[in-house]
Amino acid sequence: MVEVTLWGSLAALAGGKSKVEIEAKDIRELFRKLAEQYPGLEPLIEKGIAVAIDGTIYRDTWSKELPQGAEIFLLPRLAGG
Amino acid sequence: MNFDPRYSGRSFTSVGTRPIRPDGVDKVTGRARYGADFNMAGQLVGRVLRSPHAHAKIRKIDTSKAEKLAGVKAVITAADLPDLTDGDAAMYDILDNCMAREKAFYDGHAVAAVAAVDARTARQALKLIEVDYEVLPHVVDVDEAMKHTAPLLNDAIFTEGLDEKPVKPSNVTKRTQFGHGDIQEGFGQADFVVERSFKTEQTHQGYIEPHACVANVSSDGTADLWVCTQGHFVYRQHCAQLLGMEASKLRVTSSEIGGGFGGKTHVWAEPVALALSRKAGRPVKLVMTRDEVFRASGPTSATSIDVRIGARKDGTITAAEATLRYSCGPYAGMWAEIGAMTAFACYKLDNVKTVGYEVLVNRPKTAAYRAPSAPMAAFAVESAVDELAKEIGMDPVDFRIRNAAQEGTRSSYGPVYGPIGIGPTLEAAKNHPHMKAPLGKNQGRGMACGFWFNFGGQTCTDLNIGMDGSVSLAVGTVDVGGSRASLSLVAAEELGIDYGQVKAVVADTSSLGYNDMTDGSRGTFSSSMATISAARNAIKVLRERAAQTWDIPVDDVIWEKGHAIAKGEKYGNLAALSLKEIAAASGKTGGPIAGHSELVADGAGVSFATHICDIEVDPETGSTRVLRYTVVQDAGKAVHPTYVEGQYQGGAAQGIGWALNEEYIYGKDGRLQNPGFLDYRIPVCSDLPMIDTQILEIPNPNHPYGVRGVGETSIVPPLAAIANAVSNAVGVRMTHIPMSPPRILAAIEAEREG
Amino acid sequence: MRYIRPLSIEDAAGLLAGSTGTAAILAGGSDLLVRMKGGFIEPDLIVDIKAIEGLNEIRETSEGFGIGAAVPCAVLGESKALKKAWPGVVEAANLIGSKQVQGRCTIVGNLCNASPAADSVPALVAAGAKAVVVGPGGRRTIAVEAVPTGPGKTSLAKGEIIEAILLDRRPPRAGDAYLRFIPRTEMDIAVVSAGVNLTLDEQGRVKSARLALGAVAATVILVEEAAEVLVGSKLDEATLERLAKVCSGACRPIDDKRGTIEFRRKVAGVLAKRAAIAAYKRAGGK
Amino acid sequence: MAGVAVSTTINGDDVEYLCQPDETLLDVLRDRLGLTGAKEGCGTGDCGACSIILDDRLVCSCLVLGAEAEGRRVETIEGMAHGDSLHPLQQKFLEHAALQCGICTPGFLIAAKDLLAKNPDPTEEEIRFGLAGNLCRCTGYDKIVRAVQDAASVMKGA
Repeated sequence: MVEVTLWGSLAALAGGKSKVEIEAKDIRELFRKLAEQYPGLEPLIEKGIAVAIDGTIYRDTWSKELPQGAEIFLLPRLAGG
Repeated sequence: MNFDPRYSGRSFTSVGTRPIRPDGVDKVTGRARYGADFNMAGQLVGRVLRSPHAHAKIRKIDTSKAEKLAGVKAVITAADLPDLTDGDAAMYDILDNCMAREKAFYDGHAVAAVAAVDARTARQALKLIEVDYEVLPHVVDVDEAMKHTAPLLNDAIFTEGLDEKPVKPSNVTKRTQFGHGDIQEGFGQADFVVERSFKTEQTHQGYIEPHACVANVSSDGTADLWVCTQGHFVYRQHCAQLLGMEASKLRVTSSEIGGGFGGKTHVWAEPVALALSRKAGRPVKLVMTRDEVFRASGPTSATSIDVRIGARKDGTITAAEATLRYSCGPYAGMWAEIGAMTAFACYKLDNVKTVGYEVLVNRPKTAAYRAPSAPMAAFAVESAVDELAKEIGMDPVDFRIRNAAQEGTRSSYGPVYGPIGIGPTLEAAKNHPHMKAPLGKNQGRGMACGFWFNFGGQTCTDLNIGMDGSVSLAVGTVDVGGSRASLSLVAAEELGIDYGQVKAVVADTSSLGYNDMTDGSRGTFSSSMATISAARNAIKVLRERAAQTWDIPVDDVIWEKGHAIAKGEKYGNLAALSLKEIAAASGKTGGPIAGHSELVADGAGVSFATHICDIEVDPETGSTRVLRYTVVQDAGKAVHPTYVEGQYQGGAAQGIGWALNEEYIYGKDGRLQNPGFLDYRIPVCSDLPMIDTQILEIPNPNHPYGVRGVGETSIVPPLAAIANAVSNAVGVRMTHIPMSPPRILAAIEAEREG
Repeated sequence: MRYIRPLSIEDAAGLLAGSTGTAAILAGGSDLLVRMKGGFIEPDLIVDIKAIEGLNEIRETSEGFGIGAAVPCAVLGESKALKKAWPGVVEAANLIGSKQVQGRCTIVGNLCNASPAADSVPALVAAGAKAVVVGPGGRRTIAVEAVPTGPGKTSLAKGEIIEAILLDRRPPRAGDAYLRFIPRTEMDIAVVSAGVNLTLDEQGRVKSARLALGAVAATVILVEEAAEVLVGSKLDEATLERLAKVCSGACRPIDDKRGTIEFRRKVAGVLAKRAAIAAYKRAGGK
Repeated sequence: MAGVAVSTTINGDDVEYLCQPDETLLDVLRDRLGLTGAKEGCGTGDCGACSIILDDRLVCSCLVLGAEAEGRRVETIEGMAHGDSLHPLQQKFLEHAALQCGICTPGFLIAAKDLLAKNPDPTEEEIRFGLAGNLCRCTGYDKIVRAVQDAASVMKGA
């Protein structure tokens, strides 16, 4: 079980919750279960969401494991120059 | 793949030196080929017809007269492109921007295009295309566009992210929010509160090379595209998707690129060129004019920002809040969102809240511009921070040091920071001789901090060792400012050979796996990671070949300083084999030697900078002069320090132009008044002093060498640093960027008259 | 479209007079080619006047200077005699565009382009310069301020060409100066500009004065009231304040992408003062 | 529209071409003669990327008609190095990393060459004003100015 923090706008789509508990071992499972439990999040997950694990941001790495007790933070995927 | 990207703290031989770049000689002799320097036999000239209206319904387009003109080989409108109406909304928007389908949304929006035998015929053909417009009311100002009474750009858009689903359509596409803590409580603890509103005008990346491409579509469905781009793989995907082609049948070659700064991360005319070529059955060259670049590529947002910050008497910030409204052009974007994330990223805050609004206006589609959205937010926040320091009576540097984020701080956008450089850049600025230099009459000093995330992303690199022992490195991230030199250094470092033995090239989309764009300061960070990985894979092969030559187990072979060495006393009489020797025998030991790498470069370390500047203001005219400028920034590890300095200086110069003179000026008719370098005033050589740099190296723990991206952060602090300097020089807080002479003079006069 | 390079001014005038479509004179081309590039003009005939004898010369005579219509502004800056006599005119001409543009642009072109913001024109008007006009009706000499009649419009008739600009010989104790305001340090069009030409008496009082302002009305304006303020003074503080007021008052500017009405009014006064001081010093005033 | 026949000298070579009366020298160089070292950044004389030297005068080739080159001497970036030996300015631009994207570089080199020909020992301010007609968006000009200063000192010593 990991605790996932959602940024402001995501929280609105997850029924106003800014923190959710998910049973997931890696990023792929996290996305799948988030989409199941909070269908409002699905389109955003499809478009791409970044996951910060203990402060390090991962963009495309489904296989990245979510260590127990790690701080998991969901962020929008950004554009850069 | 068992590649370990963690920082190892090693010492370096090649990395950190300053050799001449591999593409240098071609660039100083005029031989380097940019977007417009490529031609094909039988090529046609493509040109685009653009809307003169800021907002108009396209009732009908009659191209028949143009088609009949001798020498015209193809004319296209949106009707010739796939109808993505019910498909992916983002792709629909990209294509609609390339060629307007139902409405022209801004002055310069493409409505038709021709391919003809020469430029003169193409120009004439454009004049023969008849477009029946129904001109609609328009809005270009971000605050005006948010009003309920504003003309609507798109009546299918309802603001996302509101607590209650809106019942009426709006120009605001989305509301986003970031932060933590309780700001009401935080402001309750404050002894001082500063609240201010700011505006910034729209600016353009101002790359000197206009967009240019040559498209060649064959009747068998294969195609080639030569183009100046920051990301040829992304261009391939987009063009293929927009035109219904197979990606692998479209080969995109990235030319040398004459500047991008984010502006060449989006497709503009490339799908049009491909469509023209497909219709004409001949190659088509399409080069934008400077006027078209300003009117119809992707400038940055115009913004309107409110900031409120509270602090205790001891200088501790107790609460910070910002509302940010960013223009997106006619299509949904995430520009205010990025502004909202970056606004307070430099500070350690218990209570912080930022809200962003994405606003549609009748201006060209907003594109990324170097640390997109961050400079405007930093301008507002860092101006307010200066004001607050003044109210408390603290030195602005000390005030920032007291509140600076550090390792373990929860960032204002969410995650907790690892090792970061904001504190060290501030300490370095505090101790810099610039801070102590005397100032004269009408002169002011300002400083400010800036933050950018930095990206990683998908990266693929090939390293091939020739039989003569020379190494060719094929990378897929476009070189915008010297990365071929940096990546050659990395390959040389890893292999233990001379820099001169390595030749780096940017490979086309058919020669290498997918790469994300060179954006988000990721080029050197990501491709160096992939290069290290590829080199390590090559070393594994080199060791195997040496083991085979010696007929000993590969585990007994180590790689050191460019040589395979048999480890252990029992091999005492075996002379080390050089890379060159192993390469020479490769044909007999198993064939070519290469190392490949495909990875997602995660863990880009965030970047911070602190800038200091001195400005003199002529109080009678509002004219400004930049007297001195200093950049302090964390690079993690500077691979090629000269090019790192170049990034610092270039970003600062762009920021100076933005702060003082650059802006999109629209007339009442919604037309852009200054689509040229004459009146869109980027800094010229005589406008600037030398720009001093100080590189700090706080290693990124997620890169083997500690590298962080360095390209973008340098444009974040200048708006604020200069605004603080001008405000200090004239004694009036400047709240509107650019601080052009008329604005400064008006502010001085208003203050004088009370 | 035709491109013709006549060898005499009469031939050039004849070609222009006889043209049926749009005809354009090409000297430096720094305005013409920009307008062609932007599609604002598509000439049927381009008459390149650079091969015409004498048009590439600066002539110094007992009466003063004659600057040929094809002399690039860079050459003005290289003429020591002209620079000594009319430093304000030369500095104005040398402010047009970049070094690259300097190698091509001409003061006659600058005058005939008829922009109210033309850099060399206020200095020429202040200098009392004259234009030699050649046309089907022969040769006539007119004051430079009579040439532009509005933005992009001149008083020249079809077939008329300006052959040269004439500047008087300088009396003792004379000086001129030109200043413009631009947002950057180079490469901009003047937002406001001022040219001042003064002669002093033996006591250092202003004996005669001409002051012209640019970019503050439809054409460059000669501010006659400014001359009245200056004459008889030694440019004391009160005179300069009056001068600034008079000049600000003489402006009839517009708001545009380069500046506001208020800004132009205010800065016109500031530049008039500063240019007057510079001209006064050059004339030997203390 | 009748073409104009032009005989001229480019980088010391006699060259003949036919061009349209409204065609710029820049277009002739790039599209007819394959000399793509001069770049079009604006086409209006504001950026200097198309700088060439025409009879010892620095000009923007976008503001010159191809027809005007008749009987004149044109120098472009392609003629700046002698064989494989670079001009000191080219060498110093490389050493100082005075280019990032490099699109403005040919124009800067030509303008700097003209500047040093007229003023072999320029001050920093003279360099900055002398090169104000050339826009660079990457470097902030710092390393360009230093490269020109360094080249000037090398060329004086030579």
